Amino acid sequence: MTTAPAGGRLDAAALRARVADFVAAHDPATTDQSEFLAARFDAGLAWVHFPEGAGGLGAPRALQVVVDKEFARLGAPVPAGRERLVIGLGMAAPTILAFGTPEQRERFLKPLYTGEEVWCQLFSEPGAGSDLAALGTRAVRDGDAWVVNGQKVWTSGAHAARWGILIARTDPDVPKHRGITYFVCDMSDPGVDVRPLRQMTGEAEFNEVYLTDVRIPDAHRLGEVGDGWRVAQTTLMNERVSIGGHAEPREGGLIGVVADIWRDRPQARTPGMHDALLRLWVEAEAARLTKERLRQQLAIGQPGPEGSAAKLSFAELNQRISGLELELLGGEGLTYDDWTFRRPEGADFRSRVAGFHYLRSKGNSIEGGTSEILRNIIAERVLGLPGEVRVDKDVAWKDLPK
Amino acid sequence: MTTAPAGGRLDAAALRARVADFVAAHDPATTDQSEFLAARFDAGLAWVHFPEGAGGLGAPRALQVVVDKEFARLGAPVPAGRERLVIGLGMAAPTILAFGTPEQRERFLKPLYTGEEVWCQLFSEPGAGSDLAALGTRAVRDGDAWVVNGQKVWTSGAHAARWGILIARTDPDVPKHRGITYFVCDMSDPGVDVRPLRQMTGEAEFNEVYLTDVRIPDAHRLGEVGDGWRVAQTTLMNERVSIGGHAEPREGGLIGVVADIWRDRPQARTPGMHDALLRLWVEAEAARLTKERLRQQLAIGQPGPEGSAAKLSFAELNQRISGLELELLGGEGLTYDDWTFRRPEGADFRSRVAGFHYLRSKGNSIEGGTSEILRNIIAERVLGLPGEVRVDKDVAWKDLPK
Amino acid sequence: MNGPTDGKEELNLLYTEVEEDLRASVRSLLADKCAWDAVLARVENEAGDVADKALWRDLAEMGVTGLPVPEERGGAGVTLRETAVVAEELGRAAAPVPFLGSAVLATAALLALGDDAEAAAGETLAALASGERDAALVVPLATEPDAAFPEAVRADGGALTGEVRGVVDALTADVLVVPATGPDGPGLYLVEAGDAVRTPVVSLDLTRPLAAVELRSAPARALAVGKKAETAVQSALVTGAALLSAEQLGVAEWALDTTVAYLKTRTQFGRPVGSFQALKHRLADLWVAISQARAVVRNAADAVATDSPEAPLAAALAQAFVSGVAVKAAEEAVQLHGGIGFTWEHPAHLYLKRAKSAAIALGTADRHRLTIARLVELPVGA
Amino acid sequence: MNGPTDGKEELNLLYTEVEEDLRASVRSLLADKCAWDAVLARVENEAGDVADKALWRDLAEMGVTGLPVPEERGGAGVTLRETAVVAEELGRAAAPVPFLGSAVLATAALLALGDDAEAAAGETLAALASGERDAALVVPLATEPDAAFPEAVRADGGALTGEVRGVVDALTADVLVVPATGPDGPGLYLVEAGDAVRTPVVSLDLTRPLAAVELRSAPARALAVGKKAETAVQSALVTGAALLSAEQLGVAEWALDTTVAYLKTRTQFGRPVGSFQALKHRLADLWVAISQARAVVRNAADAVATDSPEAPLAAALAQAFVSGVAVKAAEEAVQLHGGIGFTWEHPAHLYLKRAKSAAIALGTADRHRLTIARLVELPVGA
Repeated sequence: MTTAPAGGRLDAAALRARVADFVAAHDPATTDQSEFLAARFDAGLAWVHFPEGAGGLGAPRALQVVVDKEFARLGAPVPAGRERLVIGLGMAAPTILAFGTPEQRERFLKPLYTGEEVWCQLFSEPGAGSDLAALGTRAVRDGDAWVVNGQKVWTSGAHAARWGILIARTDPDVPKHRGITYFVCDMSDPGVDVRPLRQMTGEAEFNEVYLTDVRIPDAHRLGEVGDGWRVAQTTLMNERVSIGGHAEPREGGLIGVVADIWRDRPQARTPGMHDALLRLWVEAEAARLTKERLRQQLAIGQPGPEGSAAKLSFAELNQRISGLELELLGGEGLTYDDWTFRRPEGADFRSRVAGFHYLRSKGNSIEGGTSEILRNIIAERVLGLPGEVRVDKDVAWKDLPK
Repeated sequence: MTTAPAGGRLDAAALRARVADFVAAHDPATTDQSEFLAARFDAGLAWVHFPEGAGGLGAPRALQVVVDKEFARLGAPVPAGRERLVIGLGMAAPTILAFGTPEQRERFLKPLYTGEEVWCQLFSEPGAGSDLAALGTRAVRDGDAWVVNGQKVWTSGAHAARWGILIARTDPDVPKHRGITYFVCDMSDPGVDVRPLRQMTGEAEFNEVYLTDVRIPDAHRLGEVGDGWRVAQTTLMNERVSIGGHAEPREGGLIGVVADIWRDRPQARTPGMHDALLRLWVEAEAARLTKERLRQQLAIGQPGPEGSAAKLSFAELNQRISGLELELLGGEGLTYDDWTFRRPEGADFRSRVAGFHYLRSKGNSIEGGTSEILRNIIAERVLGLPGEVRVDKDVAWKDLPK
Repeated sequence: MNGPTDGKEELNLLYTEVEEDLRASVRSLLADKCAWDAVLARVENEAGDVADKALWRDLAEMGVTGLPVPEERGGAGVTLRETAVVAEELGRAAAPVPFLGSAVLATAALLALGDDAEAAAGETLAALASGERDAALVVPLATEPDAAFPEAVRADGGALTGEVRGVVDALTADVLVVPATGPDGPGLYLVEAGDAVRTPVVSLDLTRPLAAVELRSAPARALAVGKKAETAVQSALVTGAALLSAEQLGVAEWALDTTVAYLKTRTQFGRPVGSFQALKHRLADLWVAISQARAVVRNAADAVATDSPEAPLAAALAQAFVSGVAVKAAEEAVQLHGGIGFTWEHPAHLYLKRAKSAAIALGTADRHRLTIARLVELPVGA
Repeated sequence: MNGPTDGKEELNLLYTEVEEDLRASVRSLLADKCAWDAVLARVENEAGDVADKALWRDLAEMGVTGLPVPEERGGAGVTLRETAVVAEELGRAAAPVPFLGSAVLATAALLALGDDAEAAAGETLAALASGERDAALVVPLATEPDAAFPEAVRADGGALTGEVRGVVDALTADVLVVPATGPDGPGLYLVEAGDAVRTPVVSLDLTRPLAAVELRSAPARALAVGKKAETAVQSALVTGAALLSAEQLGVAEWALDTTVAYLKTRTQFGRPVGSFQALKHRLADLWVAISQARAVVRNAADAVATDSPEAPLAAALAQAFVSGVAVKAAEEAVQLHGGIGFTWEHPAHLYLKRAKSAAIALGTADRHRLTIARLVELPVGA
């Protein structure tokens, strides 16, 4: 049995030893999964870069991938079904870590990590769109609580969520970025009404969430009153850097589906389709290598702005590849599998038809930051080009055109 | 012999009769060309929509094409070499007609039409670019004349021109659009220094024109002092609607050159090149039909905004077609015919190599209004989308950032 | 013909006054009877009863079913140019009516048989022209004009057997025009719809119902055999390609107009979204492409209307060019509407689905480019 | 290898510290000795003496000619990864030096012959590595790696006869590496440059001189025959394709950087031109493409450096992707500089010409896509 060095520098070797010790003490084959995860949290092996007591060990962020790989090697890979936790793990947790009180960390992080409590994100509004800071959901102070009214949209998982990270306007008399406050919203509050939002695919992956006199205790505020925009930046930054720890295989994405159609159906081939397919194959492979290069940069702690670029090209590629897929299928591309209004379970695109790929991919350039906003970000933050002439910076929110 | 109806309605038949009478009286086979054109001007058959005495008959503009066709049918087609008159005929003449005094019409229009006097355009400046109204060439009143100093650029034909249409700043203390005045500049003035401007093709089609204490009599001012921007709009509008009177044949442009290369060189063919060529063939044919449709609209007096669109797509198509041409030629595309610094005579693209087509076409999206400006025009004037936030409308020219 | 000419007949790429009047009537009817929320409600109905028969009757009463049919054969004796204008308007409304299958494809196949065709052809044509009956041409909707004569259905004596998937407007047809191959080679046949088994297919384009048509020794009347049958089918597909491009133009126009209107009112960052230059330039490019599509569509409509030898080229050009423009326009409409454009409750998806399906219907653009290559002698291989 | 790993060797797509140091040295030298106005003056000189031999000597002294050559064979014993970094910088400066012909193509051909090659190969390789001599690989620059073994030159006894057009860096070469076909099949030969007739060709890329090479019974030393000669030529072309993509990356980077810098200072309509959103979005897209090109180029450089079996795919991918990016970047640079970018006096055209020529050199993108199709089993025909 390996023995972890007591104290000392937390390098890759030390962490591997800790994982080995942990796995020895909690046999993944026989330990209940929630229990295993809870223990892993307590051992600081959830997020090694978080502080001790908050699921981590205060180690460098880059070492998390070492820990994950070691767990996988020792027979405790990431359990299935954690996609539903992506908002909690990827967005709520880092924000709670950065802005939460000790009580908030204590209350929220562990059940978030074990999957006992699912989180959702209550940011977008129909009236705000890309101009997120223009949001109109109001939170009014009432004693030691806040009363919230408004409407949120594009909330995935809201119907299954226990908590929601919420931004709301607490002061309409100051410019829009300055009058926002960040809360944790209890989704079981009777004032929370979650309604499915049907997409062009026929399904409802997302929800509209109507908030009517929802009471949020002030203790569930994250960060200062009026500082919600800054808090939300931490959330959003973490959304965009979510790149997996493992290299993606060649033809791993939608391009592989279309390449296989090409290989399987000689009768569908035309010279024009061939060149179109190859152009997309080249671009998909370039995007894959770019993502791999970004992963290598992140692993040595040099996150580049390529995260926005990766999302941008992923969306465009998916749209073009699925467009070609439909045309390659010809008559079959004129059909669809199922328009029934339902809530999807998983998100495995391979189980759906080309028409679904095509339609669903249209959302890729809208959700999580439109392609237009990402281009602005690249132009201004990466290339340093001057911003737009702004007419809304110094105007009180209530006086802006709606 | 046909006899033209004395007076009466100037319809197509009446004009054809006049042309027949004119040709009967001035045999194109034996009459000197300048003499023929001078007589045609005097007969009002130069531009039938101009007033009598100014080369026209006050007929509808749409009938000019009838006159031109009838002259051609009777053996007096448009003489060769009139390309060098394009600025005089297409831009100066309508402006002089719209804003000139009777004396100015009398002095300038006839030699302009006969080709005795060549014109050039002194609008663009290095410091202004697309923001033409920001021009800095100064004209200062001195008695009954103006003293002009500044630098113009992209002046085609300046070295051969007798006159230049010039816009200059006469009042720097008002916003930029309001302090401009329009002049006719005598290119033989000793203060006019014309220097060839070499392009990336190796040639110098254009010139830089340095103006040093050039004296322009006030009698050569077109329009009111300070009204030059409005006068210039007439000039520029006429630049963009220059569409020929005849339908263009299929494969008449650069696409025909590339299609012939394809037909002549089976060894150059790949499936990818084939599809690329066909895509461009389709787009070129669409552009040709669009231009033909525009020609038909103009013929019934409904000029559409498609003029800007035609220029935009012409530029982009030329660039893409010539790019393909080079790639299709492979090794031959790595070579060039001649880098010698010289002034081109004609503008026959068929006499030059693919590399020239490729390089020269880069100018198509810059000269005569950049593609970016044309897109702005379409978005704002055709689609009615709101203009940019303007920061330069109400600022005195002298206070603008340079 | 508009405008001054020197007497020579020229291709007219403009809309005539008659055409503009017809457009106004159709548009007004559709505004009244075919608003997008009604269309959406219709495609959602549980019975799967997508085609709007009442609207189709109204259109027939306006005469749109008989436009290209000569008066002596029971039609309005106008031309396919006018039919193309109707197609533009139906595209603009994403109207769920059996126009393409009945008034275009089946009608064109019957028309192509000529005046001296079997009596059954004439009777059916007159019934289609008057709107009394509807028909469908039994080929997969994805068939391109250059395709070989279909062999999925076998003719044996007076009966047809076979299955054809993806037939447009077959569900609402009273009669089926069926290409089939028999001992005498290619033939074109009429089958009463009730004698066929028609199974609805879940189609990507919600507003254009498709069906699988199964024939089991279905009694059939022969209309033509041999070359004449081949020509009729090809002519129908060429006409279909030309007219479909007009519909695609209507889809593109709806997408651009709706997006421009939305961006003028939608505010972000304190400004109308339509004032952001990147979007303005994209919309300008789209407008340019649509202007070009209009010329290409008019060219194709004129070519099929005059039965020009250039019709196959003009139709292939139209499909090769306009398919992409319509898809691009619909895709931009979704993207530039932002989140709302991705929802079921906004009409953008109806047009996106129609645009993308139309890009496959009657052959994808790459196949039309191959047709062009053949016609203008730009061979693919060495 | 950078960063934490779990021990398994992984493809490294980043730049190592050694590579960044090398880049800094080369960039500094080029900034000093190869400013664009000097390059422009050089290409204009009447003698047609384009190659900058002094600069090339300086680079050789820095060791760039010997990077991929093992120490025991007279080189620096680094790898083609480092050579690729040099290529990026030379592209960024549009440097007129015989890098591609001598340090890449000819060197790679000789290296591919292996340690047990003829002595003449070893001697020449050492001379190239030290910068003492320059060489050229006598094939048309447009040849793609998948091309059949060249047959333009015939070997007969110890003499070569034939003509090859468009040979890069032949004018400045001391020795020529010549693929030729003889009675024994394909072979690779060495010819002293003085024994060949070399005629300059007017090249589209002003900074990359080409020549026609004519051999009239020129005395030659055989280096390899048969499969080994074929492999050496193909290996040289694959290496060339990979390294050329690095140069193209440098061209693209120059174009983007220069354009962004210009648009920050150029004012129109009272605002910096770089604040107009349509231009910002185009530049953002270009930046994304260049980021991707960087990953693709690193992948190709790594593959040829490690002589990976994936090298032909990686090189074809690099040419198929990066050619277009470099051309697009140079074209955008011209367009977004406006009129000044179209003049001879602005360096943009030097890069445009280099980018477009590089897109043809060693095979156009469509040919590289066909190579990819072959390698990943996506066949073109039915």
